Amino acid sequence: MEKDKAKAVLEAILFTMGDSVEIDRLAAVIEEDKNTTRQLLEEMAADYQKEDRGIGLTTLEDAVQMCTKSELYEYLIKIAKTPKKFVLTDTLLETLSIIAYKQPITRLEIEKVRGVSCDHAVNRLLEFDLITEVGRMDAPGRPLLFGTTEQFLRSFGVKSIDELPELSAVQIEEFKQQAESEVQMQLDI
Amino acid sequence: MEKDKAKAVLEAILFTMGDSVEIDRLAAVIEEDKNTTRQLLEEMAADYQKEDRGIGLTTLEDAVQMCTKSELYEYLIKIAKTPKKFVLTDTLLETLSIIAYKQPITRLEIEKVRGVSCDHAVNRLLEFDLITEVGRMDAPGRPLLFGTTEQFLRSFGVKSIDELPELSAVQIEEFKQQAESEVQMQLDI
Amino acid sequence: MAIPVKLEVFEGPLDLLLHLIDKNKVDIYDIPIVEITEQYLEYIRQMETEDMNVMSEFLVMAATLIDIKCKMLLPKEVNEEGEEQDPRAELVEKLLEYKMCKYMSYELRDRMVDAERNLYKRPTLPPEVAQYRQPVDYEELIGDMTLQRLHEIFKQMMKRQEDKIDPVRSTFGRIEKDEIDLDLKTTYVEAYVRSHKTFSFRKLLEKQHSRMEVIVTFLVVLEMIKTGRIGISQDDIFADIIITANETADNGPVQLTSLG
Repeated sequence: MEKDKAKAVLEAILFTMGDSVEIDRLAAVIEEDKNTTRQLLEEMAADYQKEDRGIGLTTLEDAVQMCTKSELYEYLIKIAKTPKKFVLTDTLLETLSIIAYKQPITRLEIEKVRGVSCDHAVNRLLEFDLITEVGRMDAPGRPLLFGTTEQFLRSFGVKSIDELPELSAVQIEEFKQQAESEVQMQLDI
Repeated sequence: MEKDKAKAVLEAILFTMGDSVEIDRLAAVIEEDKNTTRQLLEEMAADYQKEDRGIGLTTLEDAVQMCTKSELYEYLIKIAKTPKKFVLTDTLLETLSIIAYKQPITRLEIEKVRGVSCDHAVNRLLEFDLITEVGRMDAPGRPLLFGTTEQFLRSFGVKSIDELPELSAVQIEEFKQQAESEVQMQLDI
Repeated sequence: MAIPVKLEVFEGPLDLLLHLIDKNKVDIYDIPIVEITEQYLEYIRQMETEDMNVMSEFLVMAATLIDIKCKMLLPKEVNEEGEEQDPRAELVEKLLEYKMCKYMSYELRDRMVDAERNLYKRPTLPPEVAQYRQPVDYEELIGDMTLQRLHEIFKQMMKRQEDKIDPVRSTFGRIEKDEIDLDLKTTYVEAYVRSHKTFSFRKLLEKQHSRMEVIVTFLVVLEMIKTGRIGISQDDIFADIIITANETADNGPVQLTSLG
């Protein structure tokens, strides 16, 4: 294989694999012998030494791996610490309210109320530690049940979930009647 | 930060993270403003164009991600596992393109264009993380609005939703004129 | 889902319609509505689907096509600017929009094939970085959200769920077919013709109590015209239609078998 092309292929493979790759396997892909491959890798490693490069190659026995230059390590920590904005979107709030008032509840039940899949929202709320897995439902597939956490109680200033205001049966009946009268109005027009 | 150093840091971060990183966060780490950071990334992208490089940068709205060059794909699949593909049926693709072009959009509006109900398709697209809820419409019943995700941009090689492939203005105009001259009707597309 | 294999070819009524327009090599802007409607109806007749949701979507379009077909037969409506309105305009617009969306979906598919050739890398964060969990700033996260507002949100959601149930239709039981006896109606109209000789069509219809009765009466009148039992005349478009008994015609019973 033409030299520049071979280097490009090696770089792409080492990048996408992330792990160490045996030089034999690399040689097979670029259709060169092991020595030539080794030489190409050495040339690449020399290129990576340049000031403006952030990656490098580590050779381990008969394998090679792409990695970050160790002197740049502090910046990796820095990026991990750059604050992400935490926001409770409408979707998250709606999902949270369903879990709070209907706990313990499965994903499927949440989806029934909202009418859309809720995986993303549930994962975010788990990440925020506002909800947690509280067990599994005794039903086919044993789906996970979710409930609110102590952090949720703390954040909303409640001592126990028993203190959550309830939707009474009366209120639900009221909703039904409201819905009916609204439709009736539309029919009358 | 010194320019070469900044580039090295950016390369190291993008390599390590693997995922897309918001330009804002990158700018914070190298302590430069967003424009300078964007410019540095562009210079890096130009360097990656060289024959002997195997990686490149993809822009996804206001974030950037490192990836392999597409022309090297056939060599890479000899050794790397191809990512799990999702199968997009015609229904899913049609629904997705309506959402992409008309976002934010409600289910009802999607159904109007396709003439068929879209619940199943919307749920599948949500599962594939190609679309997401973006809010609720300020209309009776407050219906959910949907829009595309970063995964959508990545999967379809679109840099930003402003850059979606378009029916050229000329083509649309041609369509319209044909129509109007033939049946003398006003089309409002 | 009980979608038959045959149906999978089409993504819905618009898709089927575009296919027919394409197959007939006709212009989308000048649809020969009679032929296309016939072909469309023929197709949905062959659809053996139990799924009422799928079927109803196709039936709605069938009704639209028939509606357009009827309008094409009537004098053209004129809009405020005095221009003639093509009854097909709305459908053409819908078809065009759908066609564009289909075109875009092909365009997207091509792009997906290209984009799949870019490979990415999973994160390889050093353990210290990977384990770092940014503390959630609950002050910022919760903001001015209160339990009361969370409760409001929940209430709204429950209300929306109730709204979704159509209080009228959800109480429907079986819908009983309102049978109108064709023979009885025939006897009735015959008697009416005999006793009135010359009368207004509108008057006859006004005596009917339901839409179904009006339709059956209309069918009986049509059949009587066909057999020559009655004649009709109309002075002007939209004027009342006058029905006159034809005394010379054979007085045998009206055959309605052909009405199906």
